[in-house]
Amino acid sequence: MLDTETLVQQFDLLACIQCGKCTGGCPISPKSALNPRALIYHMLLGGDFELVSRDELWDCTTCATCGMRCPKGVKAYDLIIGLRGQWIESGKIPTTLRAPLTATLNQGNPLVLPREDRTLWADGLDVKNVAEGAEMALFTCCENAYDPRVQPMPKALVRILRAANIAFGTLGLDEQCCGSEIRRVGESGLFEYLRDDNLEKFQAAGVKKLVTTSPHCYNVYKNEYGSPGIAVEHYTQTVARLIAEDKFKFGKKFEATVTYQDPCFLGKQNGVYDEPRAVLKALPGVKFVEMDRSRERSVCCEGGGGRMWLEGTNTKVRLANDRIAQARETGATVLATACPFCFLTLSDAVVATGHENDLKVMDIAQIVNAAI
Amino acid sequence: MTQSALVIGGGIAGIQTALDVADAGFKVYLVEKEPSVGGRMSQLDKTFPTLDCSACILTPKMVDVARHPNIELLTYSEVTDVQGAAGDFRVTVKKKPRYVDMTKCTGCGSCAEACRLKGKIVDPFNAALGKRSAIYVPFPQAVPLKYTVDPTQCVYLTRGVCGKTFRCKDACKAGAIDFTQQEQCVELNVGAIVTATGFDPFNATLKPELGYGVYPNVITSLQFERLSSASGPTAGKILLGGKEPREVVFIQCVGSRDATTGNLYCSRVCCMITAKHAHLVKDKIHDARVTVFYADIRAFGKGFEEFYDRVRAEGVQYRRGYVSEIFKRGEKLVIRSEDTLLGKPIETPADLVVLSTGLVPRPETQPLANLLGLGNSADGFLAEAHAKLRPVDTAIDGVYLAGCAQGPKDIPDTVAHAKAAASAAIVRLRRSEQWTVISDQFTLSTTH
Amino acid sequence: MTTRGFLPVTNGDALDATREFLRTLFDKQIIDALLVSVEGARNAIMPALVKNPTRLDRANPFAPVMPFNSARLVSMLTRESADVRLGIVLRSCEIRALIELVKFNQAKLDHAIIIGVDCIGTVPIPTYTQTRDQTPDWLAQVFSAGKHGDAGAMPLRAACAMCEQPTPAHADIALGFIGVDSARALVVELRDDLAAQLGVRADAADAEARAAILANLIAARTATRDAALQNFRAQMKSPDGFASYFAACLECTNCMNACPICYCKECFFRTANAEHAPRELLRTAERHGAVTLPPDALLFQMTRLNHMATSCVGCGMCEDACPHGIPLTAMFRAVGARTQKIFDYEPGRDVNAKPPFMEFRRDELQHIGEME
Amino acid sequence: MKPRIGVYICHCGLNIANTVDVEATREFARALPNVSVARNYTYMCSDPGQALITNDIRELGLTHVVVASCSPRMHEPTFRATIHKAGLNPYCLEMANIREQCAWVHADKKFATLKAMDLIASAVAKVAWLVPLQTREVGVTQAALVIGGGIAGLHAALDIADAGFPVALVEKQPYLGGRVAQLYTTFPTQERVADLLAPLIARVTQHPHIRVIANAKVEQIEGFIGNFRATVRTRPAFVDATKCDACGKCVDACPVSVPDAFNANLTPRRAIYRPTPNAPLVVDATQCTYIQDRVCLSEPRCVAACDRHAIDFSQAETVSELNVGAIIVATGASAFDATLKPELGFGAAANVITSLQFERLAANPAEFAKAFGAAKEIAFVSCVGSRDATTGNAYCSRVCCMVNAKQAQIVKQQFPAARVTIFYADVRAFGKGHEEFYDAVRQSGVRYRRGYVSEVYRRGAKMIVRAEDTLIQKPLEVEADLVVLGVGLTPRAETDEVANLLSLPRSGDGFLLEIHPKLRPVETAVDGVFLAGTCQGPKDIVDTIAQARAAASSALAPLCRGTVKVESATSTVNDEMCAGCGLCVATCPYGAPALNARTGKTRVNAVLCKGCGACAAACPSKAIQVMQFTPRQILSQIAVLA
Repeated sequence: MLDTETLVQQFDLLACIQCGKCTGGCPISPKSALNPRALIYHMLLGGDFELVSRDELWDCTTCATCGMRCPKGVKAYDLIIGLRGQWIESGKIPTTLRAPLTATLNQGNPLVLPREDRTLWADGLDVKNVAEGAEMALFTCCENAYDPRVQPMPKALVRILRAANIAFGTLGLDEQCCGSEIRRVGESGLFEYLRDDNLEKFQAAGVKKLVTTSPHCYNVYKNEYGSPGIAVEHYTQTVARLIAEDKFKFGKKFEATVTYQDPCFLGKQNGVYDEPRAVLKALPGVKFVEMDRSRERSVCCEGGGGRMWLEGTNTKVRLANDRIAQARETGATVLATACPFCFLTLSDAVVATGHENDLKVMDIAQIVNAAI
Repeated sequence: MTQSALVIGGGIAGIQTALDVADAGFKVYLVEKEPSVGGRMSQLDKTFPTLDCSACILTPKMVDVARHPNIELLTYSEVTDVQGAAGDFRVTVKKKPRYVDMTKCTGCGSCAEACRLKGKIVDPFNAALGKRSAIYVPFPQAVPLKYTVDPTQCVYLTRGVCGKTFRCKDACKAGAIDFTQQEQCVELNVGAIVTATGFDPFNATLKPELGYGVYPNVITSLQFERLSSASGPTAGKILLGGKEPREVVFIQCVGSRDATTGNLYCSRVCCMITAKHAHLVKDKIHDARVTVFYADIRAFGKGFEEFYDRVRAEGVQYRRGYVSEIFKRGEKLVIRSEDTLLGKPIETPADLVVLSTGLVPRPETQPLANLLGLGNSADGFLAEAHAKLRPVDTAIDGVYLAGCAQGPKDIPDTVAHAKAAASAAIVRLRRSEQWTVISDQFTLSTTH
Repeated sequence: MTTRGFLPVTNGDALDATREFLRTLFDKQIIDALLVSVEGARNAIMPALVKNPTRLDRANPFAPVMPFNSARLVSMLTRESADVRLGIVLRSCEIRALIELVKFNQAKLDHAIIIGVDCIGTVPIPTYTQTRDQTPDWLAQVFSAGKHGDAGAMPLRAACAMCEQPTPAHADIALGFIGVDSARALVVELRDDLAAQLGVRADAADAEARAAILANLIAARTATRDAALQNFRAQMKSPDGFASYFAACLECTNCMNACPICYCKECFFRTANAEHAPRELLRTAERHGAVTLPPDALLFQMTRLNHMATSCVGCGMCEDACPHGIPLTAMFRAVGARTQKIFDYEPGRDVNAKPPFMEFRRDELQHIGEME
Repeated sequence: MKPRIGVYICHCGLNIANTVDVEATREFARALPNVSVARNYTYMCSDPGQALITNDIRELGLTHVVVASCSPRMHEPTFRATIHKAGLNPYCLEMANIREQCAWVHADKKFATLKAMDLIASAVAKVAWLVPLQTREVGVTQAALVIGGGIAGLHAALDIADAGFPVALVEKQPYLGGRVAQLYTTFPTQERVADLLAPLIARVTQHPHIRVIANAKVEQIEGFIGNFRATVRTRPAFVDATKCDACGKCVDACPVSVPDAFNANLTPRRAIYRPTPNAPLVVDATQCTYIQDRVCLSEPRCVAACDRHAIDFSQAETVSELNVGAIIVATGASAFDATLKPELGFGAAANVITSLQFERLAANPAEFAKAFGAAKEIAFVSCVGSRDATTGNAYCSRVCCMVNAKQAQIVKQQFPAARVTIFYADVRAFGKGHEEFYDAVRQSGVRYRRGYVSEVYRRGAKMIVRAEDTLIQKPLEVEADLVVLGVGLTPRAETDEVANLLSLPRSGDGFLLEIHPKLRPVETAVDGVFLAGTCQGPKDIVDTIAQARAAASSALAPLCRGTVKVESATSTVNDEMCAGCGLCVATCPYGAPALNARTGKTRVNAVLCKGCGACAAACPSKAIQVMQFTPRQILSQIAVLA
């Protein structure tokens, strides 16, 4: 049994007028029992509310469309995160979630890989430690750090920054998970631990400026770490700025028709729409096209909110598959994104839909790198 | 004591205030920044719930205002300075050059026919759905019916040269066109000022998820008015790109009741505007499927609920749930929402989507408010002296509010509010003498 | 309140007793003058204004013939107030017409004493005047028919054959012979004060028998009426029903002249307003091929119908006056019945009831109402 | 002289031109008898359109003008002024309505064109018979009567008085403030009504231009704009205010106990009572057993109880006659009688109250605490007697949503532990600050459940509220300790009386009817009579005040000017033809015709006549005719069509 009264207060649910905009915009609701409005209503009505029968809570991607659209400022996704927290607290942790959580605590990453392997991606790149003196710290997402499929992205970024003569460094083996997805699966205790630990490490290393490879890290540092006095940028912002400041010379053409998937945590949640596009449009040879559903109307790839590790109830076709079809409608040959989750889900989807020869999923960093 | 009043804004509120104050025998200066009086109401097709043709009921009032011996109309003019206090305001009004001699222009329209830019300039009167020339009257029933050169568009005024010869000047048989006209300032001395500067429709591009500006078949309610109007760009036919929509969707509360836009308030008129539009679609395209998405239907005025009943009876579907987003699938738009009464997310196909946009304060009212020393309410509209008891008075003695400058209102409420402002102004103009007891002047006879 | 009693008949001559009774009204100074039908030369029965009671020796209110609806005459006599107390001997239909005229300010009853008489029905004037010599005792027929409540043997006028109000209402004094043996006595019902003055004692004998005979009579008449109205309505079913009904109308206006209710000083159809310019008639003829002359016969009938429909009392004088025998009574009664029902209005029933045109009630005609 | 007629055919943009071949119509018109010129133009009502007409009048010497365009309702004044400007008598104009009666109702262009031609031919036939009429003005009594001393009447009276004119404010009750006086607080600002009302009433009662006549009734109104004569009957208080020190002994002594209507019948009062907490004592003559000759008989107990001999049963009614130039009707509205919805349990159970009763309870902290302090669950029911065909009130009452919200918030603020639920179908928070207030009310913990309440019944000490929660599609039974019915506003029972007094029509919802719902919301069918406040339809306080001041503005025009124009096309009587039947008198809504006692024939008071023609239609002999609509004129019009 839940204390709905507290949840109502905590998540400001009294503001809700039951207009349904949250459910109407939810990318998951059409194929899952997930209905944020009804969820809120049940909270408002109070009384008996059994979490256990609500497996669909694990379907939420925390893309935050519900909250962005809400005319009364209610954040349904926060409520869902809170409910997941209740679930976790009750000890009934979904089986597929146990290993990532444990690994994050022990190894600083949810991929269940050793802490000491974190910098393997940078082997041979001679990346400095930020403590050695750098104007900015590069923060690698666990995915980028460990998953070979997305490791090329930080590598590309390193080359880009060097090309612009930017002095940067990483936290080295002190770098660990930002906690964004940990918080989103409801493990707030672990998140708080990571936050405090990370902040301590940033402070120790004298980090004043942080550039993240993932929008999820960007979001969590920018919005959920309090105000630690650290300027946070997503790398697309950094690169866009450097291009605007004319810090690059592009030696090559990147001849392709490119469209772009807005990562929810970059676009909808933080309003960073223009910089990634500015970067792509600045590249010689790139013909940039928009998908119909872009920017504020973009669609989640279904990679966030811990969906990378969760089963949920949602067994229907993944949204990423739809996205491939939509990208192909534009005539694009390259589907760009700026998020490791997006990259992975979209890459899977390209394979699943049998379009690996028609459409290439690339991170913006990779594309920029290809043009330098 | 100055026996005259200034009314700023020539929409229905300003017109009504001016007429009432003038009818009471006072001189009224009516200042309108556009070339014609008429305001927003002149853009409307029909009015709810009676379906009166808006122009048909407004035009006589516009004509009355122009004809009234006590009213001096200052169109295409703006207030630039206000000094003094109640009873003795000194107001500077800037008369913008029309580049047309009002005394000579017959309103024949030959100049607009001849203009090089004929049919090329986006027509704001038609809510950007139509095109006009650089020399123009805003609409056919304009008062005064005198042409005006748009200085931001005219080839001559923007580039210094317009071919070998001015086509408009050649075309004008009355010799009315005069590019030497300069801005003029007039000084007015008035006892009371009524601010009736109206509202703007909400800028729907601020709700990007609804696709306005992206899809040509997503339009605003003001655009629908022009589409439906016999004097509009489609001569009253509901046509988009030459095609008649089969499935029409109306979306409520676009820019109202919405913290994401900062407009927490209800715009008061949109529910009924949509009901009217839904009726008009049904009236013009009998078999059209019309759906209205809403959260609360606010049909509160006289005859409104009855009209809402009528529209539902005509087969318009009301589905409870705000629309979350719009995208395209093939030729159709897809409207994503939840039907909150079914508890199910739904997708509704549409050929035409009409956004029922709310009312917002006009940005250009703010400098005027500053000149007058007026404050704003939390919603950004001009603040009245007391929310309950003094809806037309302001914190400044002698300055009153009329119509939507104070907050969203429908036409009858605007007219009532404007007349109330007129009453306040009349009272202010008549004040100053020492009143004596006259309440006993009635008694004709008293019997027990 | 009223007193019911008997007027004794000596010598079996009810008419004589009646004449004596009327004289008594003069003697007791109840009236100063009397309007009553009298026998004239050539069998004519004509109303006369009697000032000298000795002239009542030819009075005959029971003659089964009605040259006039005397309400018109009462209007003539009472329009301006006079201090003459006027007695008026009238049949039911005449009283009803009079009540209507009072409502239209065309008659005043302030100083009038209405003496109502039973009417078993009247015969056409020619029938009466031409046959009286051969069947000298019309009166005997009347009293006999009255006694049995059955005038089947009499060649009644169409209006009378469908008259369901044989007894007078609203009379100060009512003399009755229907359902009683008039050779012995007449029923008299009169105001209490008059009863006292005239020495009429209350006597309810035979009341039930009279009531039963009246009920039978009324039932039979009602049946005749309904058949007549149904017949009329059937004729109206065809599109040109009204036109063919009046095909023979000359617009002679005799009907109007005979009508007790038509009170206009001058009929509109006789004024210059109703004249047609020759040019107009020629143009209409050209437009339609031909135009019936006189041109306004149907308009005239329509107008009369419009003016009369609520007030028509069904006396049938119009039909008697029509040179072409157009069955006007059935028309007026049929249309009147419907119209009067709509307004819940019965002409002649109540002098205080306002005619429909003079009264606005919020709840009337709601079924017509606003269409939306 | 042969008439010279000009015919002007308007395209009305495409309104007409789309359906009617305007050029063919023009050619047809040109060939009609007496027509000198026929033209068509896009918008005849525009300045250049009018210029066409004035030029022709001057240059071609036209004597009469036909404009074929829209309904004359709007533009007849426009074109009358046009031809007048060119020197013609403004009444030598006829309009053919080829828009509403032709173009808008037909689709077939051929037939619509033929019909337009017929209508024009018909207008041409009539116009030649039109005669010049004179425009007329009458003087104005520069004083006003305001009927109703509620918030609307108070504001209307103040504006007129502040503008310098005497105002008589007649109030039926012995106190001022009307319905608003019964309220506890306002929404959305939650100000105490008493604090707002007291200064307002003081300003009115102390105003040198306002004569307050309370406890009085307007019995009769005669006359016309500028020259009304009102008869006002004032009931005596039977208490000498100069002697009374409001000690209350008389009240204690009074044997009568009746429900106190001011207190929404929650408490009883005596026959001698204080109508409001601050008002002076009065005797309710309808209840006083001395006046009604019952219990008290010769020795009224109140008189005996009063040490100061303030009670004076010798006081008599007074009848005053007032001359005024304008009248403002501000007679207000009633709260819906909740017993008409028996399924909601009002009257059957003490813990079902109306929103008006809530206000009275809230105004009395002790009573309020007694009623609400222990309640765990309180249900508010929306739309009781509004939006409800079963009650005949199809309309929305405009204020109840916010009243519910405000009251729910009051409960929540004072008794935070109480569970407060509002059942609704649409929340109508449309006024300035209302949506924000609705937001705040939800934030205070008030629950909104979508679904009208179907029934309320007792189970033990609790009331069961039955409804469907339409958002979860489940029927509900909510146990409530108290149920508050958000009753709507209805026309006052005496609306008919007021309507008859002034010959005012009522709209379909039963409220008094304004003359045009959009642009003339305070004017009535009777010139010089204006509507203020809820007598015209439900309104909240702020809208009521705006409308009241609007009515004042309308009233101020004739008062300031000192004269008014009256209709010229009035009816006239042909004495020869008049039979004096009085049909015209009964038919006229304005009281213009009257039977002359001497001649027995009708005379028309031309100042009252609006030229509506009802009399002419009713008159069987056409003895009464409206100028410009005489039988000759109309028949010549018809003859063309025959």
